[in-house]
Amino acid sequence: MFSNILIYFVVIPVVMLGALALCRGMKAIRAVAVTGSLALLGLSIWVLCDYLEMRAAGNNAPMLFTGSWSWFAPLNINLAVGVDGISIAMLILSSVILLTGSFASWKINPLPKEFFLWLVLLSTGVFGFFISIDLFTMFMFYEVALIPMYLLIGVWGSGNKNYSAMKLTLMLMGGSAFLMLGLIGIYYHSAPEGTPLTWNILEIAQNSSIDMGWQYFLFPMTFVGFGVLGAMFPFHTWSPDGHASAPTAVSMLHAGVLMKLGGYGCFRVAIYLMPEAAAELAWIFLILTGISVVYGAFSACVQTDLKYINAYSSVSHCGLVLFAILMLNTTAMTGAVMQMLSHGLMTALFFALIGMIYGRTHTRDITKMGGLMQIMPYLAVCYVIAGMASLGLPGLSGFVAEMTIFVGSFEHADMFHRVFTIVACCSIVITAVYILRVVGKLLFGPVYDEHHRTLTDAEWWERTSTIALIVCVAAIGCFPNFFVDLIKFTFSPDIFAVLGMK
Amino acid sequence: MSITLPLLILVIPLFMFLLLGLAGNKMSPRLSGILGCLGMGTTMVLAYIVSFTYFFSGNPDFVDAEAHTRLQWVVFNVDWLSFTDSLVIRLGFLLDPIAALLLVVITTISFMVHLYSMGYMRDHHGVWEKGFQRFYAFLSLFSFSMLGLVVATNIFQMYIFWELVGASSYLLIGFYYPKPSAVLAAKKAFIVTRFADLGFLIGILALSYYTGTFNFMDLTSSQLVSGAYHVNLETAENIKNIFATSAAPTFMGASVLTWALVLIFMGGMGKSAMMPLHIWLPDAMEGPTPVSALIHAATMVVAGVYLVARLFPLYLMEEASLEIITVVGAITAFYAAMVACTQIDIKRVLAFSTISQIAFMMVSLGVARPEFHHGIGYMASMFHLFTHAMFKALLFLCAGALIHAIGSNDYTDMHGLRKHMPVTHITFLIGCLAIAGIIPFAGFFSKDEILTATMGHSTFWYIWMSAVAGLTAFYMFRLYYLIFWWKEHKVREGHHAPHDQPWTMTLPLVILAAISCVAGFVPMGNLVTWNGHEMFPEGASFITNLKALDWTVASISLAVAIIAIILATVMYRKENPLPAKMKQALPALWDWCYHRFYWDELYMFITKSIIFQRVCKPIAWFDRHIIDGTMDGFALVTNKLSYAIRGFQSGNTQTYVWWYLIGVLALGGITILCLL
Amino acid sequence: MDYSQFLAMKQEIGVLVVFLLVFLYDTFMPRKGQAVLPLVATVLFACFTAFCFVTPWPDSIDAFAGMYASSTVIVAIKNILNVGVLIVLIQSIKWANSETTAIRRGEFYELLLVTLFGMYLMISARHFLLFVIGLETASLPLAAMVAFDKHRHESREAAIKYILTAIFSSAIFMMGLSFVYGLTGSLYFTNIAMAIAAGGTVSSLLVLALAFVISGIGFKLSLVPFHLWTADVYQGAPTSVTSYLSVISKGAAAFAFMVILTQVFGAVYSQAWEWMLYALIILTITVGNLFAIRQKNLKRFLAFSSVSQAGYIMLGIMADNAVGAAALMFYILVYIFSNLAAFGVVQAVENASGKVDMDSYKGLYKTNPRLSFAMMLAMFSLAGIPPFAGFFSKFFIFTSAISQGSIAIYVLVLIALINTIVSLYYYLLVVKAMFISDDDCVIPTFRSAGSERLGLWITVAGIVGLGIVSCFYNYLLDITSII
Amino acid sequence: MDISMIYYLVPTLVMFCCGIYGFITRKNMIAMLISIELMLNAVDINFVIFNRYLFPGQLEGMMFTLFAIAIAAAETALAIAIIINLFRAHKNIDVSDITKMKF
Repeated sequence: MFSNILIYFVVIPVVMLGALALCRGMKAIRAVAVTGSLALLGLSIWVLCDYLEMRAAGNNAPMLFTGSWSWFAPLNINLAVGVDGISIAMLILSSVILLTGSFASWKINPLPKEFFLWLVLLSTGVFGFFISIDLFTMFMFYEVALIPMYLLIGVWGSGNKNYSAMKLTLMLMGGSAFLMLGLIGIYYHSAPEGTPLTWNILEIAQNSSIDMGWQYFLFPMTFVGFGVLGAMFPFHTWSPDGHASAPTAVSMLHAGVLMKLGGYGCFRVAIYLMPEAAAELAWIFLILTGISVVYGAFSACVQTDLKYINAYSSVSHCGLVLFAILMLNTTAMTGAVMQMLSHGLMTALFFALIGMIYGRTHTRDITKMGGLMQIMPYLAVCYVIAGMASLGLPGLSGFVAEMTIFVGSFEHADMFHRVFTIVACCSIVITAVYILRVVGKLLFGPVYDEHHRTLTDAEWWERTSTIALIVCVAAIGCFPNFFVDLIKFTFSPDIFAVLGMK
Repeated sequence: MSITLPLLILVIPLFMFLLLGLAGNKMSPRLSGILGCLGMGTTMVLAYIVSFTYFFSGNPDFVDAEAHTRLQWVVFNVDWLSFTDSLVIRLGFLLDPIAALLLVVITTISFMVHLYSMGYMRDHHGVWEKGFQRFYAFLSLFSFSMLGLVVATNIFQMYIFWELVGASSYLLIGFYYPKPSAVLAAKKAFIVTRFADLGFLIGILALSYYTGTFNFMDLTSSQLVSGAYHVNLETAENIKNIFATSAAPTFMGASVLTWALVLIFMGGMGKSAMMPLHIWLPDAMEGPTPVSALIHAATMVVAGVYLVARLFPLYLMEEASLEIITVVGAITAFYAAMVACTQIDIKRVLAFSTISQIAFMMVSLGVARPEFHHGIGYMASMFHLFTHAMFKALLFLCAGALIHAIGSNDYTDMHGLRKHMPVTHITFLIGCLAIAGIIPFAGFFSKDEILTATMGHSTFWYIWMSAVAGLTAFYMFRLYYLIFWWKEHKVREGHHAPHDQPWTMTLPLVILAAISCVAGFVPMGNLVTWNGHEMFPEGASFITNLKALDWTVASISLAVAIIAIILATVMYRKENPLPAKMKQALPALWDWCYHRFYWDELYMFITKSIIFQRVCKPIAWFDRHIIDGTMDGFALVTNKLSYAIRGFQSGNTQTYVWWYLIGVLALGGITILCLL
Repeated sequence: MDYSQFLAMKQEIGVLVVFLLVFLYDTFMPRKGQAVLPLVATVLFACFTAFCFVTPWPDSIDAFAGMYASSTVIVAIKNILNVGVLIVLIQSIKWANSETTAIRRGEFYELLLVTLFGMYLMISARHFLLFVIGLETASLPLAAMVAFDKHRHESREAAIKYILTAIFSSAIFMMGLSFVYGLTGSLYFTNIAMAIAAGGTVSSLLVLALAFVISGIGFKLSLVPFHLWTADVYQGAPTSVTSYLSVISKGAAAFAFMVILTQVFGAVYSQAWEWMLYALIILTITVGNLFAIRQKNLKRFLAFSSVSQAGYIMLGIMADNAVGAAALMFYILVYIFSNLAAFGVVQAVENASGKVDMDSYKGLYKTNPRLSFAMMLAMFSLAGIPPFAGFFSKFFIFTSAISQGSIAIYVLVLIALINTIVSLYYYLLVVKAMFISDDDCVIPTFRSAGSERLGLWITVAGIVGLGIVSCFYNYLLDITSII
Repeated sequence: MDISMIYYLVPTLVMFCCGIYGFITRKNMIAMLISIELMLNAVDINFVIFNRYLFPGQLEGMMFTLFAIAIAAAETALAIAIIINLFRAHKNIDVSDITKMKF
């Protein structure tokens, strides 16, 4: 079992949990957090290199590094792991954000130890989710990732934190209730007559024998289940409140990684396993996600709380992810994954910056701030960069992702898809509106509050955190083909054919 | 040609951007300024080398000497982002006549502006403007983006750099970010152009979906087969078939191609400030004046024209789209000229003048047809782009010098400066003459070609555009007189008299003025044509343009210009009540012109009152109260229900037993009923 | 008569032996030695539990002309209950030695062991006479235990409510049995089952009898609407008794319920009791949750929580197959650990400060971090949050229910799942009070007794380990699939 | 003499219902206990009747009745003990007064 490299994505966080539990003092905690997340980052890069090497050597399996160990044998539940390009991309994303999140919470107060314990527990879930190819373990890790949010927001949050934390947790758990039903349904209906039932995604996909009638029932279940976490309209309302109340690192991880669980799950479970139903029912969800995209952007235009703006922007951007997935073609799906990466990084950057600004000015209301560019130029410049990434400036990640999605979406020639594609395209304008509105009010213009003049610019750990994220954002934006190649294999036609997708 | 030089043209500005952007505040302003100028200077030299090699070396890669045809040459083209096997965004370097021409224009103006800014961006005591390094970094970024745009090998590369120039424009307009008006102007510029880009993007998507390619050379090939560029015949046939068959379906009465082209033109309208998307450009004057000269007069704003020129063969396939371009251009030209006559802020006048002149170029493209003088409109448009860049940059830089000296943008604060600032005066006059179209200044030739082309297409538009040309001469000289003549300037107590600026500022003026004087003689017809075919196969020299003039058109336009100038002289040379009378005679017209026909107010109404108040706010409200309210409602209902049923647990044992009994009987009873 | 048949009743006899030893100790030991009685009882019971584990588990035995049966599964469920009882005993040591209780502490252990004996009979019974004897043996002494704090009004009131409703329910239950007897002519499970199967159509009287029987056991399981005593009794009874009542009594009843429904009435599954159970499950889960939301007293809160948990347990019966049985047993096992962890904390806090209302738990993490942590794990496990055992048990019970396959069952599971959100809400309320509330805690920092801590350590270990370590569930599924 | 089973069953049913009625309406706990006895006795008679009329060849019903009587006695004894305990403190055994814990 421990010869499989992927297992260490769970082992390292678990070891971190143990180490944190034994830690005394802030320094030790930081050391553990940073060492651990560096180890995870290193591990994911190692896996990436190995993966590329194996693919280059002509390994055409849908998943690499697969391993499966019996867990609840009578129920056919295994601890099955395996990764493809998408999972690796997500793993890298997660480890980058965990690392930067650790830096961003360098001075977390109170109860630093507990904070990191929960944070690491959350990331255990995240990593476990991305490496799992067994529906049960996947679901388990999914829920592991959700619940620490409650305490992280509740204890370390701000504002109306009780309400937000509860709402977030309950809504996400509500989603996972549908999801659980969907998954169990898939389990019972996926195996052809005479073969043992299985939870293994690859086997289910290869069997591809879920009855169409059941697909009509199970696809919406799983899609909505994951869609809630992906902030799909109308199940997105946990997001603004949740993000607004969450502490910095939690917002980062949540918007950056956790919301990606939704998109990833929608693809990996709902669409991967039930492509026929996806093709039939996509239109319903296209309408919903199409609404998400525009609606989130419009809502963001009138918010005054920085985090609300960003949360609505996340609704819009994550809506685009689901939107693209539902287009069911290689290009759009590639774009969806790119968008996940891109949104993950830039929104983490946003939340990190908002946290840093909030830590200084103690307000997030843009009408109560102004001219921060003169006071904290470093943070302000980073904010502008994040904004530019968000509104899709070429050279940063957002552009690449959005363009891939639009090109992919445009491959559908019928009127319905056309209209929704164009509606989605409109979001780039609205995004520009709200991003520039914030930038203009918050960073530019005269200094609003003279007391702010005494504030300091970023500390070194804050710089580390933001620079790392900016570098990643720019890396995706400048060298997109590397990532596209990484991802694309999963969507390549022969894999689609194997999986019975068109 | 080796890859090195072209690559360096792109890399140096990018490197300068990164260097100055990241390390700028560690170095002194002077050092960063010098570095910026050096970088841009080098780029300029390289661009000259590349362009001149392209035009004049006679290299068989670039020119087919026998057919008297210039060729398109892809220096390099690397995959950047592959969507599908065929749809790939490549970053490359396409060298063809218009690209080479624009390389020269951009690097020249950019270098001038770099140099000029060394003087402009510091006050009278020699203190550098705050953020000087940043300014240079952004200038470099802009230059990089603009250069990338013009050498794009495919439409998506163009779109990428198109966005980048938009962003650098945003950053530069908002350079004085503590000033709210600058921030607003920057925002406006970005959003308006972004909106236009939406059309551009959808156009690209539609076009590429049907043709399966982004490549300019492929896209335009079908019309160029009969021309002279070396095109792949198979691709050309293929593209032609696509448009004839799969892309033929119509939507709302127009074919896919028409839609795509119109949408792409919409992008061009945004960048080139065509009506009704022009509103950002006058506001963009909030940026430092050198920026206005570089971006909002000479280079970025002509990107729309360049885009149409780039895809001109495609537009030829759908003449309806060209008609649209003509109409939009003509109306814009007239509108902008009208408005320019009434503005007080000298930069605004120049801005509207720019809009008007770009509209000229658009009209020129719109009326260009291959059958008329080898598509002279196309050549004229590019020619005008070139000359306009020179003299408009000159005018803007002069305006900058004036503003720097006076400290105000309004001519009401200037008046009678000719003696105090002789160099500025002379160069400004040259600029005015050039734009008014007085022989032999640059504008004369290019405008004349445009009018010729227009006449070849339609008499109505010819008359219309001639009138606009007259207006141009009028408002430019109005401006000239109001700045340099009108009443004598009195030096107030304790103030220095305004004087000419340091050499870093005057040198560019002189150079540009010189270019404006002679640029008209460049035999553009042999350099830039729509299909690369030389107009004068017998060879060209500096008098070719003179010789080729259509003197009927030329004399009419000269006459119109001179009349307009005389009129301006009468009205504005000396302080007199004539202008005030004019104003009173036509109050409504003056008012509308002065308020730019209330476009801004209309836009404000649409964005603020309709989109913001009637769309965004209701949506946000809906989200918070209806959607979120529903979610909270679930919780509330659960809670209420919990209260409602609490009597169930009354605490009385007999009630418990009652419920027990009811439960048992219901359980049994209902099941029995169901079984029956 | 073959007296060797008594050997089949190893567990029952073992309990009786422990009971006798405790009784003798209680009766004859002088006052000085009485103080260690709880310890002695606990150790004795621990030995007995260990003995039960190590003696060979029979495959399948009948005794007393088929009135009594034992099998691996039955031994397993008894062992599970034993473990639960052991934890209850460990946790109650401090309480038993407390001032007010000390004088009567022996009775607590004796009554408890007797009820356990009754539950064993319920589980093993294959004849309704034996079953009724077991049922009554299990419930009557409980009334005395509920009334244990006889000077406290709540305790008295709880006892009154319990005994009155219990007698009523047993009257109804026996009425149902009389109908069954009249219809089938036998009280043997197998004979009844055969008679019903042979009868073909389902008579109305049988349905009514079934409803009566279900209500009788539903009362023990506190299924809605037979649950109304639960909250009052749980709240009024001494905490040790409550914890015993909530897990052991419920666990035994659930298993017995499954045996009766599947083995006796198995033939009328789809005609009759599937739908009855369907309705009961929905009612139980929903009403339990709705009541739990508002509770301020933690014991009352846990009472309603256990009501809704009972609904989930019933899902295992809905499955009507081996997977369901295994899931049910596993659920009981996990539920024992989770609920006892919660009660352990409540008890520790109550013993130290006398507080049982949720408001006093506000900010508990600041004063007693470990206790709050244990409580949180218990809440998460009850709510079904991974990686704690509760998640696995819930998942398995849902999986098993769905294995039955009809659309209706999907709807049922969906309703149950939606209810988990409501339950998560109120479990999180406890977590919120302890961790998030900024108020200063009224409960001072204290060091809980060794026994309490031992109990909590065991339960927490169970919460963390039972799910992740798959052998428990695998074993249960293994043995259930044999029958 | 040939008395049909129904002549026994109707009275037991009436007895049972009376018991239930009494249990639900009597406020005095002792009266409630008496009602319970009615119910239990109805059950006992039922068993005996069924055994006697339907399955005369065996004794299961009779045996059950014997045990049921014993159980009923035990139940009543315990209930009375608890009621007495309550009475000592309350001087009142009205069931509708014992409602301190509710909701």
